[in-house]
Amino acid sequence: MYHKSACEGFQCEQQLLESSLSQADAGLGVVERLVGWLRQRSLFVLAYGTGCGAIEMRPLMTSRFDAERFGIIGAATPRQADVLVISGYLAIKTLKRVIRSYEQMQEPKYVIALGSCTINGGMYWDSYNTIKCLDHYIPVDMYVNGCMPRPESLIEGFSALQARIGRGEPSGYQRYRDNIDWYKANQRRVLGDNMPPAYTYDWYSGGAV
Amino acid sequence: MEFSASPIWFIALPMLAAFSSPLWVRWRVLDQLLLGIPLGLLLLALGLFATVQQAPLIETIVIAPPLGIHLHLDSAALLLVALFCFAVTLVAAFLWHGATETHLRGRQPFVLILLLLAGGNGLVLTGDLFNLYVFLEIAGISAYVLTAVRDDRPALAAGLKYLIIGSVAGVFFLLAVVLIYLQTGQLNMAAVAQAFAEIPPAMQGLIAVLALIGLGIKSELFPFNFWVPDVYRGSDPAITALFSGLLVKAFLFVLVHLAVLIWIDPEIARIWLMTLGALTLMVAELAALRQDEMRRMLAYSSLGQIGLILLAFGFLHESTAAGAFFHLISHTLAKLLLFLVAALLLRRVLSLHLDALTGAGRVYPLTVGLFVVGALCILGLPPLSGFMSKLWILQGFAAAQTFWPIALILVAALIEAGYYFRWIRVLYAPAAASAVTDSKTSKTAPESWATYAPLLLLVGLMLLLGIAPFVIEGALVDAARALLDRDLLIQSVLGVAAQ
Amino acid sequence: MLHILLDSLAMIALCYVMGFLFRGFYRQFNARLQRRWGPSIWQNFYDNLKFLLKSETLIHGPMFFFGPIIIAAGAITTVLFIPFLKDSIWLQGVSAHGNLILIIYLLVVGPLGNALAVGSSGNPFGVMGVTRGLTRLMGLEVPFFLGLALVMLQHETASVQAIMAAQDSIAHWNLITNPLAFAVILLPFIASQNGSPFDVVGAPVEVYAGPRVEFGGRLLGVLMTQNMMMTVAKLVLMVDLFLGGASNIFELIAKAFALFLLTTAISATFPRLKTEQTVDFFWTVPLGVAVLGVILNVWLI
Amino acid sequence: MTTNRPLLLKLLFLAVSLTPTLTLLTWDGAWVWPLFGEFELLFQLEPLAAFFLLLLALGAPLVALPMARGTPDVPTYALFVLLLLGMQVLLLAGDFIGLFIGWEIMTWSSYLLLIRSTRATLEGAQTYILFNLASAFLLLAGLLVFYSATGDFQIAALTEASTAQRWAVFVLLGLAFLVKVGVLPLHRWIPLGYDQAPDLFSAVLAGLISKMGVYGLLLLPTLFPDALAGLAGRWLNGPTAGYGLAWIGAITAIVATFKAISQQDIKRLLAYSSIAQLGYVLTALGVGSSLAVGGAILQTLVHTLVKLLLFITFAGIILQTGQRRFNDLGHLIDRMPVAFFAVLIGIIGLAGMPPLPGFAAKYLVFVGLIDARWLLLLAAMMLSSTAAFIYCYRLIYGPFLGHANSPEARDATEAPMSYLIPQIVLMGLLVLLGIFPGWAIEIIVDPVLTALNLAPIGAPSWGELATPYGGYDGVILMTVFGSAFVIVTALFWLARGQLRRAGSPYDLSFAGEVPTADMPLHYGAGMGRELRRIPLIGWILAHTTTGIQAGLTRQTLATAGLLGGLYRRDPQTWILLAVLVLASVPTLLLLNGGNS
Repeated sequence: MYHKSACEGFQCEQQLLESSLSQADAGLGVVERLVGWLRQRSLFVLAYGTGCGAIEMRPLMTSRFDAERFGIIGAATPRQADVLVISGYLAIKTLKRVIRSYEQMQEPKYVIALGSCTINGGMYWDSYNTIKCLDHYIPVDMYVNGCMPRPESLIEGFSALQARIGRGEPSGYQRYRDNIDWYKANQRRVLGDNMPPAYTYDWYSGGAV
Repeated sequence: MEFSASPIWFIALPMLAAFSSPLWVRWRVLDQLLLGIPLGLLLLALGLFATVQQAPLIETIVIAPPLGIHLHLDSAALLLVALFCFAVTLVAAFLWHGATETHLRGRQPFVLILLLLAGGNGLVLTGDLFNLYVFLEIAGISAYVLTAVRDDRPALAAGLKYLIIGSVAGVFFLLAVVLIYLQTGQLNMAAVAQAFAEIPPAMQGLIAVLALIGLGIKSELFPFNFWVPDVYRGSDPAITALFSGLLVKAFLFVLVHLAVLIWIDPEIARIWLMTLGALTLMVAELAALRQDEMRRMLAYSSLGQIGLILLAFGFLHESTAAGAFFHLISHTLAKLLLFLVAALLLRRVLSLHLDALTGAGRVYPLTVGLFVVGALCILGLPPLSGFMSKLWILQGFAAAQTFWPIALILVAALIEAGYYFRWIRVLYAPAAASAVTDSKTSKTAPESWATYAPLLLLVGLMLLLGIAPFVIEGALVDAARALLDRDLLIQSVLGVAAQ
Repeated sequence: MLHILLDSLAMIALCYVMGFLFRGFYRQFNARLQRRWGPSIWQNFYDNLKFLLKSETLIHGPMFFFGPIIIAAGAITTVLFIPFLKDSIWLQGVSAHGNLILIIYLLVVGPLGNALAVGSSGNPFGVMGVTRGLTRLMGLEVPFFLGLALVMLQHETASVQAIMAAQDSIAHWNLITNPLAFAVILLPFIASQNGSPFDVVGAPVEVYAGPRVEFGGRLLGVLMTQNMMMTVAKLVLMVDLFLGGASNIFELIAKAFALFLLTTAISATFPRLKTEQTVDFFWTVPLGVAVLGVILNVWLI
Repeated sequence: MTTNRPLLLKLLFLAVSLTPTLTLLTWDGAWVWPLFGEFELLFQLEPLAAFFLLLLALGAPLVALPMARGTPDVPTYALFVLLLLGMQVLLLAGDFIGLFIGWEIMTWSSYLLLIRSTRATLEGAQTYILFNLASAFLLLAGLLVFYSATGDFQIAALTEASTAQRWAVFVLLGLAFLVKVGVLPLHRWIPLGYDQAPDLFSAVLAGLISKMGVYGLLLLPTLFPDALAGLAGRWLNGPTAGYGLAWIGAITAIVATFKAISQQDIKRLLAYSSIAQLGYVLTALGVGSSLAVGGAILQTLVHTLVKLLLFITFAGIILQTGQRRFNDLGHLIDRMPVAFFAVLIGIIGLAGMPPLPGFAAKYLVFVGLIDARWLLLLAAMMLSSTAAFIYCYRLIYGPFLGHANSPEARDATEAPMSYLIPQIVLMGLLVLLGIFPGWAIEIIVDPVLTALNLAPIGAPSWGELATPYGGYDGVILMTVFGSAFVIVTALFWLARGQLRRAGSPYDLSFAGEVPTADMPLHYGAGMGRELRRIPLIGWILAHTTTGIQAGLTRQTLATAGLLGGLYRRDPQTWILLAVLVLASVPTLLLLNGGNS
């Protein structure tokens, strides 16, 4: 089932991280730089209010923090969104919807995970029905830690992400595409029979139109 | 030629054949005769058209009018006589060459049908009031017995009812004749017509009312036609076809003829006749809306058409009268067709009730198709003759700038369409009723073409008259003139007497 | 031929540039009203290009793909049938072969092509949005068309160029000579721009982005492009009809901007109406004014 | 021999369906058939009738082709032939009797064709025939009044009649034709009839038979020259009598459009849309100017083509799926692409969108209304024609887009070839007329206008539609749109990035959820429900004429029952009545006599 048999568990993640970092210096042409610059100027955010972090996301659009000045604006549907923001802890029930939303976004797409819960489970480290490490299920591009992070740190996270996009660094969606079997196996482990139907992801392995 | 041209044959020949029929033993011969006699008379009538157009034929019996009895064959009478002969020929062909029920194929119906023909012809031809009464009774009695000829409970009840009401009508008419005779001392119509003006007005009114009630019952006019649905329902449809196609027409003609001839003031006659016609038309058409039995429905429809014909005759206008004659013909054609179709259906399906006939059109396409054609003709839809006759009547009214009868006729036609098309829709309903699917046909042999030949002939005639009405235009106009020209008639009858 | 090609390209380019600048201005304006800094004036350009440069686009069948293309083609056609300048051979497109009624109907091609594509996706929220859109269209077209008819009646022609030519001085602007028609048209015009009190069609959250719910990637980019072009095309049409047209490109931009400022101010002031409120509003207030205008124009004058 | 019989029958049927074409091409001169008295039928081909004969010549073979499919249904063939005969008689007739004969043959043969459908209910069939016969009898009454005024049945101007006679003729004939066209309170037979008729025959009903009403209405200007203005003077720039007609048409169009939006059945929706479309025609005829009448004629042509196309296409869909409600179809676009394009072209024509000729027709009508300064009518027409977008959208969304909602819709296949050929021909005609509106004006519309003593519209070139108010060029419009379409598509394909088709129709943005087949996703099928919240539309949709009709039927039947009650079954009552009459009449007479 595993895409790569040379590793197991945490080793795999380590390898993945290293391999993606190793590509970071890949030479970029002018066009790619321009495209990256344009992309980082405009981020449509699909804010997934899974946990208490949702309350910190509202002020982002208000006059005080005004994320719009960075080109960050909310999107209503995943089809139009570039960034998926997971705000806080993620129950297993919610995970299915998050995966669905993530897969519906059009590439290039990015994930920002808010708060400690998405990193290691946070205060829910021993809960039976929350996931502990989001990156096992969908590829996270940027963690913003804290419990909860303030809007300022959120904006900081966005800026960092923008910088990465502008530099044309490879991002999570490529990882997801390359390692779809691994991600699916992880997802299946927690979701069990509750997995979304095959048609929602089998195209990752097949060709495009 | 002189011998064959006599109008007496129209009465004498059927009567002779009827009364001498017991002399034959084998009814196979009757079969041929029943068809042959009316057919012969029809040919004779057709041959006479040219002669009569010149001058009416008058056949005096024993003594010349005004003292004696005479037969008066003018264009109007000839048209009706030809129609009657045709109707009887057709019904006879239907009865005796199709697979008819046995009770309609013996000596008894043979005698009665021929007597009916004789009576009808006599009513139209006679020029004498008492003679008229005699023919009225001949036609009446043969009709009563024909109604009951099936000899089961409903037929006998209908026959009895017909007998009672028919006799009452006879009494009324006889009273009128007696009063006329007492007042004028005359029985010859032409002579009475001359003398009628001298009777006191009150007595004139009384006589008129008596005659109107008598003939009104017989010719099925509104306040006197309550017996019709029962009788039509009780008797055999093939026989009813004759009543509706022959008998009523004869009485109606007599009524109009007497009204024109005897009543001096055409205005009053017009009011009475048109009111009666309009009432009959509207009441019958409305009442027909809720009929769920085919023969009753056809009976009401027949009443409505009679009302329409009377309305047109009653206008006492040459154009409408010609149209009325035309409508009389096309109504006879259509009603013959419809009643014969009903007879055909009755042979196969146990009941002619609306529910029992649901979906019959999908089982018997030809028979029900013929019903549709008949209905279209009655409704006055082109290209059938009913349309031309109605158009003729309507244009007559329009030319005279009288619009209320037009409105009435059109509204009545709409109501009529309401029930005829309801029947057509039910006959063609997608799901056939069980009464239709497990009908008697499965046991009996399929109908031969001989059964349908008379019906198809009727359809052909309707089409012919609907597309080319000019073929009988001359006869119709002559008939209308002959009917309405009172002076000419009196002069021709009494002129003969003077010689 | 070359002239027409160049001319057409110039018109399309002008429309596009004006479109994203105006839209950017709109966002700036709104932000300032809300005491924010707001995005840069180029933001719409970035957004549009970002979508056009998306590396993945999901479609739901051929009609879903062709729908936005039809809309874009319709928008380009509309732009080319509107004369931008008067007394000039430039920026005319093929407007000599069209007229006002044709333009009004071409403006509708967009919503209808959109409706086809959205229907093809099978997303119920999208179709809900389309229904709202068509309902709003039904509401706004009546006073809108009646107002335009008043103008056509006034000049006895349906040709935009002729109407423009007739307004030779500021005193002859239809805004001055026929203010009622302008008053009738203004609010339906905002609605046709999907402006604020009447923007229930694509209301995010409420109907999940409405008609655009399934569009993403480059198709959304195409839709945004045509939207910006249509915004400008409609503004130019209004300038032609009511503000006397423009003799040069700067005058055109100035007048269009003035008009845009007016509609923006109105949009920024009023909260959103429900669909049926929108229709009912159009059939009472602007239509009432329009009937008044008809009575004044046809019977009294 | 026996094996060939069905084929021979079908070939014969198809050959007969070409008779209108033959008549159109070969009929010249006048043919007289005597009736009675001085009346005779005169058959000649006037330009106005030739236009309608052209519609017939187009429509008859196109409907006959799919009709001839399957086992031969001889009664249907015969009735269809009769129908064609009736319509040709109607059109060729130079006098009112011939017109009426054709009218009636058309009426009853179409009724008999209608009840061959298994779906025809008693109510539907009765409504159809009674409304149509009422129309026919009104026509008869009108032509009798005409006869009483002129002494002749020839169709000619009614010049020497009194005002009362003129109004009587106008009202009676007008009502007769309006019933056929189906204006508002008299429309009920249309939704019932079109819905219940055999599917292909609905195309004839909507495309051809209803046009005979339009033909009748176009005869009115012949009877009342100067575009009805002689009847009651002028109002603004048009005839007053026409103003009334135009409002009837406009209100019909509005109400019928809203009714159409709220229908759940495809054929009923198309029926209401027919009413609405012919409402436009009526409005245009009311204006009576050259532009408006030209628009009306073009609209008639377009409506015929569109309704033939739509009804034949939907007949094919019903044939393949057995479903006819919006809720039961869906997502046929992949399985029936030709039908999809047919309906797409059809609704573009129906909605009057450029570049199809429906727009040219609407354009002429609009300009005619502006020219007549009847702006409120213009607003009313605009309302109905934009509301029409909604039902047009339902027509394409319900069956073709969205989700398949029944097993039949899930695995339907394209209709047989005999359905596809007419669809393709009609699509081609519509597109052709759309690109060359000037050609349509010159070849089709102008001869009719000339025959009606109106100024021809004319066209500078085939592609161009020109009016005093300006015009447009169909060729350029199509070129620009086509090039734009091609260029945008090309640019799209040239740009980088991949295009991916969703793996399933259920791959939707659905708030993170994964919708399943049993969810009610086919939202647009019930489109129009929320329109009820708009006061005007809610009021219109809440009211019907069904109640009036049912009430009238009930009252008539009650009267019938009452009168039927007179026909008692006991002879003594009959005799009693006779005696009573006998007793009363002389008494009355004596009383009268005593007084005088």
